[in-house]
Amino acid sequence: MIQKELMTVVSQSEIAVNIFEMTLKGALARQIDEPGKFVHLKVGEEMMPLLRRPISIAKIEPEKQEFTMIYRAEGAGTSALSRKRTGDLVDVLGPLGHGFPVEEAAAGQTAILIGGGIGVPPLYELSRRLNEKGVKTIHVLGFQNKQAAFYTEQFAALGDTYVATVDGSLGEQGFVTDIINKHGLKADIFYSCGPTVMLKAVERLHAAPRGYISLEERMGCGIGACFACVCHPAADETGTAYLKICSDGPVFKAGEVAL
Amino acid sequence: MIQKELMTVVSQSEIAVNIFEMTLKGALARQIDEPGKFVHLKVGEEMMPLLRRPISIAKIEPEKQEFTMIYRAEGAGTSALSRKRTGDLVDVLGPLGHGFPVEEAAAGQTAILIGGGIGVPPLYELSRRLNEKGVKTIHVLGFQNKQAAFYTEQFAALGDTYVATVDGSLGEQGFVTDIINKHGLKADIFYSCGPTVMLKAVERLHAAPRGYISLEERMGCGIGACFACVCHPAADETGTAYLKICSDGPVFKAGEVAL
Amino acid sequence: MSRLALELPGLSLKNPVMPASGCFGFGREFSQLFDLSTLGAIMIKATTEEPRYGNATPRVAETPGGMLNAIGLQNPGLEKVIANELEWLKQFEVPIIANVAGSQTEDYVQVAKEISKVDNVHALELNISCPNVKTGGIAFGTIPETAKELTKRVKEVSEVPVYVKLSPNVTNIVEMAKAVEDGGADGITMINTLIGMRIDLKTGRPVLSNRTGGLSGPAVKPVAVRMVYEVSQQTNLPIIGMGGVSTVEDIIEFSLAGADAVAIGTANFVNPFICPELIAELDHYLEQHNVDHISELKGRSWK
Amino acid sequence: MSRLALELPGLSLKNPVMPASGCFGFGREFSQLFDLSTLGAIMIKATTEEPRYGNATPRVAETPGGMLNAIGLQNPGLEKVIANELEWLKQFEVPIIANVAGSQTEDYVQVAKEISKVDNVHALELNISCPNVKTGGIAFGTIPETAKELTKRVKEVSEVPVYVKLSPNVTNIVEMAKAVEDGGADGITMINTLIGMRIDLKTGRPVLSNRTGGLSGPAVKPVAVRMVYEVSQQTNLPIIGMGGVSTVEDIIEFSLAGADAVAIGTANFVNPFICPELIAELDHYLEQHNVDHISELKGRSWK
Ligand SMILES: Cc1cc2nc3c(=O)[nH]c(=O)nc-3n(C[C@H](O)[C@H](O)[C@H](O)COP(=O)(O)OP(=O)(O)OC[C@H]3O[C@@H](n4cnc5c(N)ncnc54)[C@H](O)[C@@H]3O)c2cc1C
Ligand SMILES: Cc1cc2nc3c(=O)[nH]c(=O)nc-3n(C[C@H](O)[C@H](O)[C@H](O)COP(=O)(O)OP(=O)(O)OC[C@H]3O[C@@H](n4cnc5c(N)ncnc54)[C@H](O)[C@@H]3O)c2cc1C
Ligand SMILES: Cc1cc2nc3c(=O)[nH]c(=O)nc-3n(C[C@H](O)[C@H](O)[C@H](O)COP(=O)(O)O)c2cc1C
Ligand SMILES: Cc1cc2nc3c(=O)[nH]c(=O)nc-3n(C[C@H](O)[C@H](O)[C@H](O)COP(=O)(O)O)c2cc1C
Ligand code: FES
Ligand code: FES
Repeated sequence: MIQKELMTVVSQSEIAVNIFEMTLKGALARQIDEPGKFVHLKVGEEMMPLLRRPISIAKIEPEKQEFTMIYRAEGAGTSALSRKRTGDLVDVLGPLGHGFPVEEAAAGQTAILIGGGIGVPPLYELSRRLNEKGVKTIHVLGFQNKQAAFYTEQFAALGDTYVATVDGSLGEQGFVTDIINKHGLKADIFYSCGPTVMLKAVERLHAAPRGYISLEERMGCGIGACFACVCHPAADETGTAYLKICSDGPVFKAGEVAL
Repeated sequence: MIQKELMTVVSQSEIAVNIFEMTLKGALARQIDEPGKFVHLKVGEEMMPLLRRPISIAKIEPEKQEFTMIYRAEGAGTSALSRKRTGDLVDVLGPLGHGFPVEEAAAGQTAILIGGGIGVPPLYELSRRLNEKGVKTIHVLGFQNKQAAFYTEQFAALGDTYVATVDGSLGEQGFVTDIINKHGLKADIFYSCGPTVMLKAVERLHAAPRGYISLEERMGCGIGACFACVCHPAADETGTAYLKICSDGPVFKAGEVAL
Repeated sequence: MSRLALELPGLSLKNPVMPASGCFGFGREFSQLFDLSTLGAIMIKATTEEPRYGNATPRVAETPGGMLNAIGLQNPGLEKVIANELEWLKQFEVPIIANVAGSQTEDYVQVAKEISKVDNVHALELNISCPNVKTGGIAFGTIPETAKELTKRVKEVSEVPVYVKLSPNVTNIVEMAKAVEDGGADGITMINTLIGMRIDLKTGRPVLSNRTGGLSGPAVKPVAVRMVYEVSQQTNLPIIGMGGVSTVEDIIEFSLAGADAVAIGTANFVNPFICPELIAELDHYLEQHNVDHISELKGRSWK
Repeated sequence: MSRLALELPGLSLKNPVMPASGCFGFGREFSQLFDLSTLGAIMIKATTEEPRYGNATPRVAETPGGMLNAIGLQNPGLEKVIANELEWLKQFEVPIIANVAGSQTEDYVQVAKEISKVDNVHALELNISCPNVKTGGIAFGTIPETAKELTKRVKEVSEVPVYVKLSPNVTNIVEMAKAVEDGGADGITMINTLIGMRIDLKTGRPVLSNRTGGLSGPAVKPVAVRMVYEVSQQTNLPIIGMGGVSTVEDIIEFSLAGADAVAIGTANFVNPFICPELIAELDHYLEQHNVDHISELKGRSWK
């Protein structure tokens, strides 16, 4: 059930340069049933910034009524969010969208999780769930550089973890796809989140016979009503078919969407 | 010298229903040389509220680099101001305008200070200055009711103090002018601040041969550049003469302005 | 007796609050959040004869106190809107105002004719003011004579009252209002969005792929209020006002300006529960202020 | 070489930042805060032939992300502006752009003729777009043919280049720009304020005594950027852009849209030190972004 709740900041810390980890508490956390879903945040009561900001859920702890997000402080909204302190309130709408289907990987199979930059966070809860189920996970995480990297140890605790940085300052130099090629990584299923160029390259790679990708787009409502966030399905004879990233996605089957 | 400074909230408390007393600290406080001047406050860094808010200075403590304001939390700006806590910063522009001339009252003379509602605050510093100088002060303070009244004891410590409330719940029932008439109060000079209807009545009263009044108007710049806050001088043959309340005032000689 | 219920041509409104077209889809998403029957009415997303994909993304951008959108009238087309969306909406006790769009007169006439036959469509809203489509659209909304002609043609075929939605991107809004009144309009809805733009400093290009977009939200409210104020004094048509409504005070302001009812657009994105919340608050506000009926406030600013 | 200095008709600007007319008086108040010679230019308050008191107060009201004003062209009249204000301004090394207003053509011509003779007046800004005066004013700014004629007449008598200030309250801003270009304008300044209104809920009446007022500030920036973007592509005139500028990013945005320089209005009220602050920041921004000269950015959004 989609809820709107003023949730309480339990903790907030800068875990990499301009990258923040924030944990929120409230009944809404119990509603999040799947990794890869997102919340839509109103930062501040003011009219500036006016619109909500979509942020993925990185970790869910329903028993504590908490969930954690990881985000980059960039523009007005995320910068304001980064100034929140423990005890402050945040207006949260969620959980929204369709997440990564854990049920598509069977116990004993191998899943490769490929994340780029600020696309890495939702893969963390996904990996936890897969491991819980007995799916072996391989993680390939790409960052700009060492300063922008985060959660590499947390992922390493869950499975083999490869890190790629554009400048080689952490892990191996190159893109996530370079790493996958170099090491010849293969799996039964892939899950990926990151910039569209990366997702495109990942789809072409065939590191697994099938997979799921999570997309981003500028949003209005976040619930499927305003048509701000549409994309074209790959198969569309008429040219008028569409998928809404906020409500049909943000996670789609690889190949389903024209990237 | 007009300055713009991020001043620190030293204290803030609700001293009557919706009436707040706030003390700010910073170098700017040293620049305030006269009671009756005001500051122009930007509440919050956001664009809402966009404009500054003019608030009078109620008490100056230059040696501590502090000054105090008393204001009513009404609309968006003053309500936001009332939510500030000790240690928070407030963007202050000031000191602005021309204040009450203390030099117009000589030691040994009697001054009557007549304030209405949220016009009372600037009279407090004025009274302190007059008393320092050896001027005897009589205070006539009008409020809506007991709940809205403030600073009556502080004034009483400086001189005879009469309180009028519209509903009679504190002091005597009636308007300030009723009190002055009833008690036949007389002085060498009067100083007044409050709603325009009150100032009009005060001017007609002749409780003193001469006096000064402080006016209010919606402001843009607060420094005399935008012509938002003009009023007509009493003597004006052409109809095009004007006075700016923010920079020529807010304090004018009684009779100078067409009320 | 209710303080909020009112009758407008074709519409028995439980209350004067309804979501604005394009900001509520066809109601499906919001139906998961609250009972749509609580709404005064629903203005559904613009419907065109053929399905439309609309513009490329990005389609929205944020601005100070407002937002820009360039959706481009995306919709599944007349046939599907009737078969799927309007049919589905029949489960709710709420009148539908169908927002009708097109590129040329014939398109409008065709959509109006068919959609006005549907049971729960109690009024049409002629969208002659969408700034985000290349052909037609806005032209209808900026030339009085053209707007009048179109209104006339649609009135000829419509089985329900016709409201015309005015564009604020004109020199003289009163002239436009009078033209559609002459054309036989039963009511006016106003305002649609102002044309605006934002440029991305990183790329140096417009943020929206359509380059320009429609500005909405609190930022435009003063323009909307002014236009309602002017038009309500110069025509006899009922007005559904909109543009930046996000609080109960905004509803009162539109009402004082001369609106009979209000529609809520952008605020649905900020708070998807805004419509039912404001309906409840409005009732409370009127009670507190001893107003027996919302219509008492209409046009008080100039009466 | 300076990244900021540029030449426009009549104007040698140290930098492309100047206070907008009506938001800086004649500079006296701001001269107590900073050295006026740091400014690119100063657009002084509108000057009319006779002294004008303007509208009754309240003259300003706040709106979401913006403000309304209805000053009504208050000024001490041509004679005093020349004798007192312009004379006083001569102590600063800064070109003055004189904002010229009137009710009929002859008024404009008379003011333009006299004020353009003053040494430090390097350009005129024809204010054909003030929404706050009953007679004339806005009409000149909304009818292309009228605007063109007025521009022509003023050009005949002016001893300095003439910039025409466009009103955003029109259906077609490009048509207006082209008309004044045809009339011989040397440049365009844009935008003046949008017409708006606020109603006081307590009294039920408009907040401004003039009822309507001009909307300015960040709220209108998307409209201003869009209009600069359109006009800069369709005319050859230099453009001084304005409307909501309050950060260095806003200056870049106007520049990318097609403005040569920018003027700052409302932001002076929020922060009276904004002009010198933005000039310093702009220099820094261009350096950081390896831009050799601000003019490189002009119109990049459409080039
Ligand atoms: C489904 C989804 C999940 C996301 N998850 C995360 C996450 O876990 N961590 C994280 O750091 N970021 C995430 N993002 C991106 C994040 O939403 C943007 O970085 C953020 O909205 C930027 O806001 P701002 O105030 O910093 O920037 P501003 O530039 O002030 O934003 C202005 C407007 O543009 C929109 N916008 C700007 N950039 C983006 C973007 N990349 N995607 C969508 N809208 C954008 C904003 O929402 C806002 O409406 C996600 C985006 C989507 C769509
Ligand atoms: C010289 C001067 C001194 C003042 N001193 C005090 C004081 O010491 N204590 C105090 O409580 N109040 C004082 N006021 C009044 C105070 O400025 C207003 O109450 C305040 O601006 C209202 O802001 P708001 O955000 O609460 O209301 P809003 O309604 O949100 O204000 C909207 C706009 O209207 C303006 N406005 C609204 N009411 C007034 C008003 N009465 N006068 C001027 N502008 C107004 C605001 O400044 C703002 O621009 C003074 C006003 C002036 C001109
Ligand atoms: C995302 C979005 C889509 C819109 N789509 C339509 C539409 O299809 N038809 C229409 O007439 N108006 C459309 N509008 C305009 C709104 O109905 C409304 O007139 C406008 O947004 C002003 O109201 P607001 O400030 O409350 O949003 C749209 C507005 C937005 C923000
Ligand atoms: C208080 C005020 C007074 C103004 N007076 C004038 C004027 O006399 N002449 C003029 O051409 N424009 C005048 N303007 C318009 C501004 O010059 C400017 O075009 C407009 O405010 C948009 O810029 P901004 O958003 O930066 O304020 C005035 C604006 C304000 C806010
Ligand atoms: S953001 Fe509104 S439909 Fe996706
Ligand atoms: S507020 Fe600008 S002149 Fe007084």
